[in-house]
Amino acid sequence: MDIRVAVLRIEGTNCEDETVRAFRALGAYAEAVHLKQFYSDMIRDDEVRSIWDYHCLVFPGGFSAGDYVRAGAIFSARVKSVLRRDLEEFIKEGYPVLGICNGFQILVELGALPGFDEDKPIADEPQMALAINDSNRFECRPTFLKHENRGKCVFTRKLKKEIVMYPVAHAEGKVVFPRGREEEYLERLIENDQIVFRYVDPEGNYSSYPWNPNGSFYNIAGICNVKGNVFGLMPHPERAFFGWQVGREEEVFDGKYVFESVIDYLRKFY
Amino acid sequence: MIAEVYIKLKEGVSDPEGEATKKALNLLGFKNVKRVSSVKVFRIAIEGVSREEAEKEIEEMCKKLLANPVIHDYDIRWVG
Amino acid sequence: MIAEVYIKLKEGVSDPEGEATKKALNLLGFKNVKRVSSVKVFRIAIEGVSREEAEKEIEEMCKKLLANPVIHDYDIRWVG
Amino acid sequence: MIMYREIYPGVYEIDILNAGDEELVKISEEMGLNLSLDEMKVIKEYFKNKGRNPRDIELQALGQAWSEHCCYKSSKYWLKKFLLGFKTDYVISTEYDAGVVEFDEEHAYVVALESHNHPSAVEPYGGAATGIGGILRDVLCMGAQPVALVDPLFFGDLSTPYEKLPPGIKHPVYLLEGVVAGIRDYGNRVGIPTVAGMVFFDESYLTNCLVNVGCVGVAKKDRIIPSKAGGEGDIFILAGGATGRDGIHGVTFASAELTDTESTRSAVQLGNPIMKEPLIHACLEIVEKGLLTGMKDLGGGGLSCAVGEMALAAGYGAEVWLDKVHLKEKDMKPWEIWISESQERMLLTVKPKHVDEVLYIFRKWDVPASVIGVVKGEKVLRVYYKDWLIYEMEIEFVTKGPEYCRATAERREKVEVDEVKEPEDYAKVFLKMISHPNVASKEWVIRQYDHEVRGNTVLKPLQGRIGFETHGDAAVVKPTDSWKGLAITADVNPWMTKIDPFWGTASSFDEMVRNLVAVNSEPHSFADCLNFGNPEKPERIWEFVESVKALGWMSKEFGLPCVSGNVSFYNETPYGGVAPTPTLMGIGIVEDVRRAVTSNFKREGSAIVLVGETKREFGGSLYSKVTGMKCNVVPKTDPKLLKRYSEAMLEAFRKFKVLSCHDPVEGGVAVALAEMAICGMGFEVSLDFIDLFSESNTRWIVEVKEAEKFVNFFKERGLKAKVIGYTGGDKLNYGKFSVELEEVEKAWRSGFSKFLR
Ligand SMILES: Nc1ncnc2c1ncn2[C@@H]1O[C@H](COP(=O)(O)OP(=O)(O)O)[C@@H](O)[C@H]1O
Ligand SMILES: [Mg+2]
Repeated sequence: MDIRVAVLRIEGTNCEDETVRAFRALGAYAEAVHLKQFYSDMIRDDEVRSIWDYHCLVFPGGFSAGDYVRAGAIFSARVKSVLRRDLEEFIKEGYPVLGICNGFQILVELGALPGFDEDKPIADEPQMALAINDSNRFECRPTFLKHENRGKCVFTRKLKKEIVMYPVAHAEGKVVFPRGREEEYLERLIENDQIVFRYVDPEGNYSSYPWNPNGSFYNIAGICNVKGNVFGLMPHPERAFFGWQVGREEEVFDGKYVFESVIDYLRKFY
Repeated sequence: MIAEVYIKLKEGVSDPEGEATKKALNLLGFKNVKRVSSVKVFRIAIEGVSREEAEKEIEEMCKKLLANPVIHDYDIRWVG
Repeated sequence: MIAEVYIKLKEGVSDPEGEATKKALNLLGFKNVKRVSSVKVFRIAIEGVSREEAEKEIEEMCKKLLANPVIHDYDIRWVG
Repeated sequence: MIMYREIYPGVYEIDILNAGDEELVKISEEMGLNLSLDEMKVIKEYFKNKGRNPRDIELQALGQAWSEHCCYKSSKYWLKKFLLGFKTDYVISTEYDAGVVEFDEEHAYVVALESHNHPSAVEPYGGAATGIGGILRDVLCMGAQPVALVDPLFFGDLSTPYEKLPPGIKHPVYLLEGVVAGIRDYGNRVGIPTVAGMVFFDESYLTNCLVNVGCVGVAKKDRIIPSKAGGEGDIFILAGGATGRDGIHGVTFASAELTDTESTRSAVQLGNPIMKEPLIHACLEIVEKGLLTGMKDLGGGGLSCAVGEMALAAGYGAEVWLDKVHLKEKDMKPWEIWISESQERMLLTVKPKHVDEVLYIFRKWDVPASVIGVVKGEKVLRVYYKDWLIYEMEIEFVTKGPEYCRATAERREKVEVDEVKEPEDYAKVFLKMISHPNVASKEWVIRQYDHEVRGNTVLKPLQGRIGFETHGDAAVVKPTDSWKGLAITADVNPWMTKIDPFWGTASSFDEMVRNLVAVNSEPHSFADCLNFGNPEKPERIWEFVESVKALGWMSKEFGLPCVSGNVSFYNETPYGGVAPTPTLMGIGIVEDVRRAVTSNFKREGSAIVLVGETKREFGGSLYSKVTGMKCNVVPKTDPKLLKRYSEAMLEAFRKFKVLSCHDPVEGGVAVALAEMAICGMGFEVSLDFIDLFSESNTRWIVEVKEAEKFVNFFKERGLKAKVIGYTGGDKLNYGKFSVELEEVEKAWRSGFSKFLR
């Protein structure tokens, strides 16, 4: 069966090409789809799409709508207003949804992450925030991530390495939970096996800036929902997919596992 | 009608922008500056509804888009 | 003492943030929103000087760092 | 008395037929035309023959078209004489907004480099952002996908005390932070990686900062779009942002000395990356589907220049309906609409049958677009506003513009001065050099730019061990599916050009070539952005002419074509002019990106080889700068020899296992070695004073395994190379002195960033 992946975009989304490329390199059919293709009546028939045309949705990196107001806020509000029902259904049925960088911000603003409630995969309002980096600057730099998921996340099941290197490039990536409830959130995340990646230094120790590039709580770089099929992370696996992207001689590199895992998951179940 | 919507960080949420601005001001020689916090304001011109309804709509806008309740408080002031 | 410094774009200077926010609000169904402009506010706590001197210092801060008179208007309001 | 008579609402006729000299000058001033008396007289003569007076819109159009910025009136003569015209067989076109060069069978790459100096001096954030916006459009209008941005920047000293700032001048720290933020916020939002650049400090930039921006794009060869109208009957479509009062008189602003930085607002804009980003997608979709015949960006001079140039280039005329243009402000006068420089706009010519499809694509991307005119056979441009014909001039008269060969005056020092001697305390001087802001780590800037978006950046500006990176020489991007790559570098040495514009420019060219070769790429083409002072001053135009001469000479003798360029004059205030700054952007071809070479030392115990010859040349050097020892002996170079060395280096890369390579620039071999070591591997070398600090051209430092064979390889070709030492340890041991790696690293990492937030 052909695995079909939609990489969603609006104005300012700008990592769609390399994200599509990553899926295609592994034999899936992936295409960039403008949000309007899902709902707008000005779109011509041959370009109209439905979310049910796909097995996997990806919110890629970039600056959707300029990241004005807040990173990801406008894209997520637009998704919520036109696609909420479908998307909730999509997640409930177990189809995977991935958010990279700006995509993670969108999933958080959407209320799809941390996604504690399996029956209501999109909360009415955001449960966490990706706030401005402690450095108060946009930073583009390589980061080391420790993979801590015990098997729930469908996007990292094929990942056998303990530490991977994916670069980050963002100004708003600091994980913040509601004040005073951080420990409670953390416990739930750990218990539910929702923590996927944490920033570490080259030796694998949890460390502060620059190894934790934004000041994230508990060094969190990426989490999944309680079901394991919605995954968001600040670092960019699609920028570390091929060896040549990171100065390595190997043909492929750490980023590949994210895409491979989800394709494998889909092949098995659908 | 014009409303100003203030989006502030909640008490206790760190404010790197305010801190960086304070540091820069201190470096420029403004030693009396003890604290800076940054606030985002949207001036919204709204028409064709009563002020009451408008206020309700703006509340909605804050909830749907302008603020994230985990880190923000908001505040609406009518200026025209 | 606490001053709020309002930094707005001058009339006629384009405001991509305001425009993007308006577009998003309209798409979300808030059709009554006719215009949005973005304003930056810094709340500055300043100590050890008289209000008059403080006001002068803040003027200076605006000129040196916070605003650019070519595109911004600024406005100082004491709130505490 | 001058007569202004309203003939249609908002359209005035100006009585120049009865105007004397004084009044002509006054008209030019009152209307902000920035035209000289002689130019005004030519215009008067033209309208006399027509038997009528001009309208405001016509005079405004002439003011735009005849500005230095648009028609290169002071530079054209010299550029033609010395620089242009040399092409290699792989150059596809150089006549439009950006140069187009063959990349492989199927693809071409597109290059553009431009200045955005005056606007950035007045409003650094918006000025720099719109600079990025503009250069992207130059590349886009050729039908190319932008793949990389470059930003060479020049400021006054960061340590300048506030009291020393002339009135109205903004502090270099404020300017630098604003400019970097502007480039960051625009470049990152549109999703084009900023992969290279430079930041240079010199007191001459205190009152005139320079902001140059470059862009490289890639297009399918059979989809390259000319910046000209396709044919009679084609429809003009204006797409993108609405037209407003912003940017009016931008080009005339850029074509005069900057006198007052606060009252020139209309020339300054903020730009809107979130209009640009979908505009790029929409235009490229239209290009891919083959729906247009020509495309041009709206930059300086707005519609007036774009329509005129598109029509003239094709040998046609045009008719434009101004009231069809979508506006930001309702009450704009026709002439304002005509010359507004509002950002984010593109002009397309489209066959009538494709108009609907094109408009649909723009609508899909939420990009406003309107049909605003039609291409005509007769070489006349007519502009209508509602039903009134308000503009009618021969296109050639307007768009060609005047050309001057201005008087020059040499200012080169005739007597050689060389007071340079060995330092008393080597280590102390060396640490000063390594922490000088021109040399120190630019990480603060580089990391704020997304230099990896699009996922194709192979060699990044920071290289080596993660968390401890050093500077690279050129960035390498992989723009297509093949293994072929493009190396990109930006270079100029203003300290050298200041002393001797000829040899300084030649040295800058040499440095550009060295950087391309150092990463294992074959130098392929270059673009230039010539930033100079007021060309009406004989000494300034002399500097310009010397620089252009040197560029032309190096280009032809080396065999590297200049495919695109830009001239920015009037970088001058009453406090002085800028050091002559011919910024160069070099492009190299990397046969296989997996074989690109980085600059950091890789292995303990490898041999370090210095390729090339070091002479006593301290003019404009960092050593003479930090010690205050005078020297005006600027390094010389020989393009033929540079070519031989470059070819030998590239052959050596194929033959030998080269672990790392870097070229000595400011601070000579001493500083270059330190940069290679900074990721965490020291070395031991033995060098004399000249070898350490002189800045002679045509040299590289190479880390290799088979040192002897490598050195012999050069000797066999009559070229120089010698082993100067070995890698290893945690000291930088130069023989004459030795410093701890850690201390050097600290000095290098903080030398620049300590001034910034
Ligand atoms: N403004 C900038 N923007 C992006 N990259 C920059 C900037 N300034 C410097 N760099 C990068 O830092 C590195 C070192 O720059 P520089 O010291 O000028 O190199 P070189 O002297 O070898 O030409 C290069 O990779 C360059 O592209
Ligand atoms: Mg170099």
